[in-house]
Amino acid sequence: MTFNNLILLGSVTSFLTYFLSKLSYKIGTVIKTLFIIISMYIIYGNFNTPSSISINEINLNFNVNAFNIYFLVLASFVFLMTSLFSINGIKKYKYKNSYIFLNLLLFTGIIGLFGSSDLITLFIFWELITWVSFFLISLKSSLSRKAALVYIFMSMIGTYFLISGIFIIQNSIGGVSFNLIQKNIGLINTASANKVIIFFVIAAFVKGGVYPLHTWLRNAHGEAPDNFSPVLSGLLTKMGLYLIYFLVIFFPFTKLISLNIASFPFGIIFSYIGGISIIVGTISAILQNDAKKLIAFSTVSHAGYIVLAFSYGTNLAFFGSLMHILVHAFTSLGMFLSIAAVKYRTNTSKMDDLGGLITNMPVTFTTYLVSIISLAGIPPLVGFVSKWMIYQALIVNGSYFLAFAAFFGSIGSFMYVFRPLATVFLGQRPKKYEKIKEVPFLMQLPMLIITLLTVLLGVLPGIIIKPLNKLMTHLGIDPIESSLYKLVTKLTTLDMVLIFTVFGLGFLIALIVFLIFAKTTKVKQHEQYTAGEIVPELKTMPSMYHYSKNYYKPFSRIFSIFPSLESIYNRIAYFTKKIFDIFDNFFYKETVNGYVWIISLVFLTLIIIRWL
Amino acid sequence: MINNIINSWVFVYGPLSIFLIGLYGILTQNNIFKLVISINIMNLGVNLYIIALGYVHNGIAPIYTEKFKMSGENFVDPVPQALVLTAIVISVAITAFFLAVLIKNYEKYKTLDIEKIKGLEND
Amino acid sequence: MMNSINLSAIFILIILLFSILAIESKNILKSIVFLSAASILTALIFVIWKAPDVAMTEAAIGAGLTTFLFVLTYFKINTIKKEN
Amino acid sequence: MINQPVIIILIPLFFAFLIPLISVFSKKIIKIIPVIAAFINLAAIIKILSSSSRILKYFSISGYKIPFGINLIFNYQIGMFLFAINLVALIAFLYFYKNEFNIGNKIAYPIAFTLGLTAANGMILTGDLFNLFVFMELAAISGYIISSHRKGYYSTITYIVITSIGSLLFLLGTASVYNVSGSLSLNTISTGLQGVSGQFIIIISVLFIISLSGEAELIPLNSWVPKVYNKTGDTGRIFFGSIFSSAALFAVIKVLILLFQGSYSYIYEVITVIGLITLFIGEVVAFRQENIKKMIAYSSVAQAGLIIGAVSMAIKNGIINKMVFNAAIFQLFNNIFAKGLILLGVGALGAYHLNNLKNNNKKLLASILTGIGVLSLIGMPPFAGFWSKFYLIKALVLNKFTFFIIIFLFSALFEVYYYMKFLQKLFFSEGNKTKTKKDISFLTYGMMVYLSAIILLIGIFPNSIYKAISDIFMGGIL
Amino acid sequence: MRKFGALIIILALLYFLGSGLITDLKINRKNNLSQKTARAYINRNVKNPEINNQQLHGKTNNENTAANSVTAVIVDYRSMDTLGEITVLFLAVTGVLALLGSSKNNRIKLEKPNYILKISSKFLFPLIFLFGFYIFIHGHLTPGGGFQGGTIVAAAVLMMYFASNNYRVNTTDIKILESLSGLSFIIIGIFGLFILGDFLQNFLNKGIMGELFSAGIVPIIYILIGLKVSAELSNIVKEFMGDK
Repeated sequence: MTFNNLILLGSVTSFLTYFLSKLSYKIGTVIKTLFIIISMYIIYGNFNTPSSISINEINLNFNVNAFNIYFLVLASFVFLMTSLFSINGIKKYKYKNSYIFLNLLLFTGIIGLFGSSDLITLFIFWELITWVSFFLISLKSSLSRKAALVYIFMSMIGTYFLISGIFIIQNSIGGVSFNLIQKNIGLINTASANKVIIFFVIAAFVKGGVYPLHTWLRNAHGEAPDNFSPVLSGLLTKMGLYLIYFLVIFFPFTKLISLNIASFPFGIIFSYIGGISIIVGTISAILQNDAKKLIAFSTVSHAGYIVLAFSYGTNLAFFGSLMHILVHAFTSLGMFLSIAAVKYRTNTSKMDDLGGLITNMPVTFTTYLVSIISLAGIPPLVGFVSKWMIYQALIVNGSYFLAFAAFFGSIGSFMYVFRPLATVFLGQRPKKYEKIKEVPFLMQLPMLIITLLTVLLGVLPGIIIKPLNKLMTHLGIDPIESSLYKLVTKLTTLDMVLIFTVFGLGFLIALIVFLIFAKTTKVKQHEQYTAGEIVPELKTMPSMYHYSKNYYKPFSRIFSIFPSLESIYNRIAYFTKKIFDIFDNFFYKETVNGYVWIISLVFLTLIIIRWL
Repeated sequence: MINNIINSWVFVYGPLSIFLIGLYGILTQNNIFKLVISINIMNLGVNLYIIALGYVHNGIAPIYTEKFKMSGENFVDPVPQALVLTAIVISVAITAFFLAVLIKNYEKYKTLDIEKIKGLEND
Repeated sequence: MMNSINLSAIFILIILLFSILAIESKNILKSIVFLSAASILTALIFVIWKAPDVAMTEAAIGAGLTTFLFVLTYFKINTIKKEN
Repeated sequence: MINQPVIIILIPLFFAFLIPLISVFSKKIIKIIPVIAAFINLAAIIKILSSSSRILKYFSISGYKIPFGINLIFNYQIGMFLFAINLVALIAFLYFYKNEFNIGNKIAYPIAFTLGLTAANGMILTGDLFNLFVFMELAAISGYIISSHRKGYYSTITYIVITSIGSLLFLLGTASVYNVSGSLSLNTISTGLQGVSGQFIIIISVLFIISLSGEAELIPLNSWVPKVYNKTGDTGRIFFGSIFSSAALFAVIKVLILLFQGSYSYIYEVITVIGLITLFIGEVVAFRQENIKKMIAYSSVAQAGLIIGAVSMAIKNGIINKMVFNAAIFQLFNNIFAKGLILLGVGALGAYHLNNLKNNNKKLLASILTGIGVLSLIGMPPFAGFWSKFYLIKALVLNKFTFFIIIFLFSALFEVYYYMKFLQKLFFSEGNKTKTKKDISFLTYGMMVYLSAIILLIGIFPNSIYKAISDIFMGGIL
Repeated sequence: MRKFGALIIILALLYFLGSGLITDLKINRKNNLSQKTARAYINRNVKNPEINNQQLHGKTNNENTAANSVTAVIVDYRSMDTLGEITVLFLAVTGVLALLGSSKNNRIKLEKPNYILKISSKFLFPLIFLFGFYIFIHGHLTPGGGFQGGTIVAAAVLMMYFASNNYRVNTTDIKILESLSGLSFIIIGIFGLFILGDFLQNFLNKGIMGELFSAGIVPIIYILIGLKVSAELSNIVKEFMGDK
């Protein structure tokens, strides 16, 4: 079965599942999962075999090559995980069959987008994805609907820039298929090249949630259906960044970054934007009080990492950015899924109300723990590998602000990802959550898979490095030297197995020490909290002293003086609305004479303009 | 000279000024009755203008009779007259309908003043 | 030199006057009367300008029927006013 | 011989004249008459289409050749437009027959609707300036009657005053043009107009621009649009939004191309500016509306502005830029169906105000079908509107009409926003569910499905439709 | 203030319109019909332009033998406009019916009708009626025609209304009349379409200009128009007088 038929099949199946899941939503979800597995197989089978859907003179061309198969596999993996999770996960949803239908349609759209081999096809699927994901986000609640509106408004901005850029390319090259553009890239002059790059990058930044266009992320991620948030954060943002990746196809990488083609320091600007968005994302994540919104802002900061590394220019950094896409997909999957699992049982993701679920949900806890360690870039997990590459690149070329940003991001990520851990899983458990059980197995399975993969790829990064090297060569960038578990760079060589063993030993020793010498005395949390002093209110209202209340109070005090971008945007929107109302009142709220006044004035002016 | 002025007054400026007086009425009056009247006045102006454009110096009415039987007589232009005939009938049609609407409107709002109606009207 | 052109010039002036009166007069009935007078004069001018068909139409429809319609509407409005 | 396109005008006229006669015998039959008229008209159009060329042809009436007699302009593409409009009209009539016949006078409104169809066909077909005026008056008066369908008399008064000013200006322009060029048929006036002073052209063009902007819902004469849309009935709304405005836009384009022949750049600059202002203000004001009827009214205003702006942008000193022009025409063509579907759905759902919309699953299908219309209008794949917007942006970018693109896309943003808000309110119920005011008849569902099928078909086979209606004035100045 | 502004505007408009138009308009002395279609209409040589300066009145020609050129233009050369025109009138009447006919529409009663009028109307009515008919039957020979005659008939009806408080016109007759006249207008046109290939083409024998039975379908159509207009206008009168 070829790729184009896969797309057609997907769109047909999505409609079928809508009606099938009217019988029982399980049928729909199972069909969805099976379809995703099948499509993974088909994608592998179609490597380097171009295919196209052509309905009267409109050709949708697809081709799977070393570049986009990475994204395709990533997409199908993320979707597989979420749909496994959502077999039980969407039990409480209101619009189950719409969710399944839209989700499968979205999957079809995304593989269509990643598999497309010309810009028009890409744009069609881009639009499709936009409105489908709009409806997916708004499925949940009235809040999510508002979020979805902001989302679509901002992504339409991106869309219009994208289409303009596409047509500029077509105008100057005379075709939109990737190969053609690669061949005749010389035809495009500098001004158009600048335009194209800026337009594509704006589109990419909007979808990818990079500062300063990230403002839709918080609510969209926070309010979206829990099983959809991982896709939104792990995949749709990457879909945006995919755009800047294949700028590299057209404009030779070294040229694009070292800026011979476009006489404009894009590389530096983008890398600094990346740095800023790391810092902003981290800080705002620290200030959040809702676990999902927190992770949403971590998405911003990690998009920042990717952009920074991409546009930094050395092949190691580029490799790091590619790798980081994978890492962030994993980590956001892990975190969102585990939060979704918690929410599935407790119906809330507010950290103040939760606590001490470690004993009830060990698997969820483990998943979350592993993902945040990987996110923070602590060895020996996969997150470390990518970040290590990025640090290497930054330090070698001695650009200190960016290095600072990167490190700040890592440290900050400790600060924020630790909070859900401490407040949701550890700490004092409220009475009402005493007898909460672990989620059913089908929901544990994806979390386990993600955990294992995170560890495995951390230990043996070569598994993923080999195909990525192929990708680099495909893009015409010289690959990095590596073996199955070794990474060689100018400074040092990194031996993950060694690190793993060291850490493992350390952990083992600590365990032994703990088992032998530790005398554990159960301490009431309150005593520990009040250092032994008796605080009478603790009896009456313990939640007031829940230690996740105002967790980073001083921190937020520091940053409260900076105006947040969102509030600025809101103020702008408010003023625009006021101006629009003025239009309304001026043109359409008059009496008949008023209209005639307008008419005759227009009449007069039209004549006078020309007369003089 | 004086003839020129009179000509331009009779054939262009006069009719146009009548038309524009109607426009002035629409601009200034709030009473719907006055609006209808103003529209009729505008119609008068336009009709005059069109017929004036059809006028031929020392022309005669475009009807063949025993007296004027040859083709190529100095007839005035019949086409503007046809246009004006149509325009008059259309204007009376619109006026009749407008007056009917006016009556119903008065039944509804109990006033003819647009400003008041605008206040009463609910969106 | 009282040729047709000058005659019609004067008539047009009178029409202009009537139409201003029709618009500015406070009493609706008065303005209706002024309007019909204006259209009668228009019909006269049409006669002067060798357009008998149009003149007849204007006299019959413009001056006659329209005026009657206005008057009838005025009556109707008054009756409605009386009712409440 | 039967290929005379005048038949398309005559059939509804005939049935309209028939109605009073029938009303003497029985009032029951009347409600089916408009449906029959539109149906026969569709059949006639198909018959004529089967044997018509793509070159612009002039059909004389009462046996006098151009420029002496009145003539009709017809070719295959115009036939396609007539087909679309009559199709939507048929659907509107069916809706009227099913739901709204019993509102108001039983004789008058069927006549008004039928003659409205006549007027629309006439405006599209006629090739004579004064004849166009007559048909515009016909359309206007049927518009007055339709707008008073639900007792919205004040809106009717506004409409009458504004459009009669427009028609009087049109009459002034027509008379002056006749006096100078000595002819009234569109394609010979331009030859007669050669060698006149610039000021005359300015006055004439401004007169025509202002007067034609009335029915075509362009600034400055479009102030009646929201009031009328708000007050008239559902069928009337379909008529205004999908039939009258399209026909009038078509007439404007015809005058722009055949009368002025693209010669006088001032006209086209002015109209481009007017179109852009209309587009921007329309979208922006619609963005602020809570009342869905007004929202759609403003958005249709904006669409008119977009189309006219693009068309006049396409015409530069005597040459038509085919890409832009055809794209604009395609956009107009898709709007007929999309807006018809949306207005039908809004009427059927009784969804008149954003804040008291109640979704309930019985009406989910209707909501989805309406949603198809909306998605097509805001240009989302795989629906028809996507392609017309796509071609339009493509043409504009390729011809470097940068300013136009900026305004167009900027206002398109708001359009997407408010239509998406509308869809959300339509699909997702906010808590309390109340039972529907009226439940939707099977016939209405059928019509909505039919329209959305058309939209989907155009979305899947855009190129053949695009080719079918492209170069619409071939043999004019193309 | 408002009036002042309006005055300024209309004065400016007057200046621009007038000075813009007057330079090119062919008024009074300049106005010769040579290049206009009107010349061909008047000479009745649209179909064969080479024929000129022949005697028309009292003779026949193969194009149009209506002595009144205006009638020739209205009913023959630009007959489509006329069809549209009566349709507009018909539609407007329908609209008036829709608005006034629906609700309670009390008859306007004069407190005491004029006695003389009451008596004289008895025999004035048929006279005026006949006059109207005369006018639209001779529409192709003398000034006047369908519209004028129809209006006069309507005026007769109006007079009857004023004469007596309990006079009503028969609605059914009016409906049948206007319907049939309109339909037959279209049907005659379609005859033309089928016989000679053009809608409203004059397919009857032209006859001698100046006689009553001449100009083919022109008088027939004008009579139809007259009937229709009289029916419609008297309908308007009826609606405005009220009938309850």
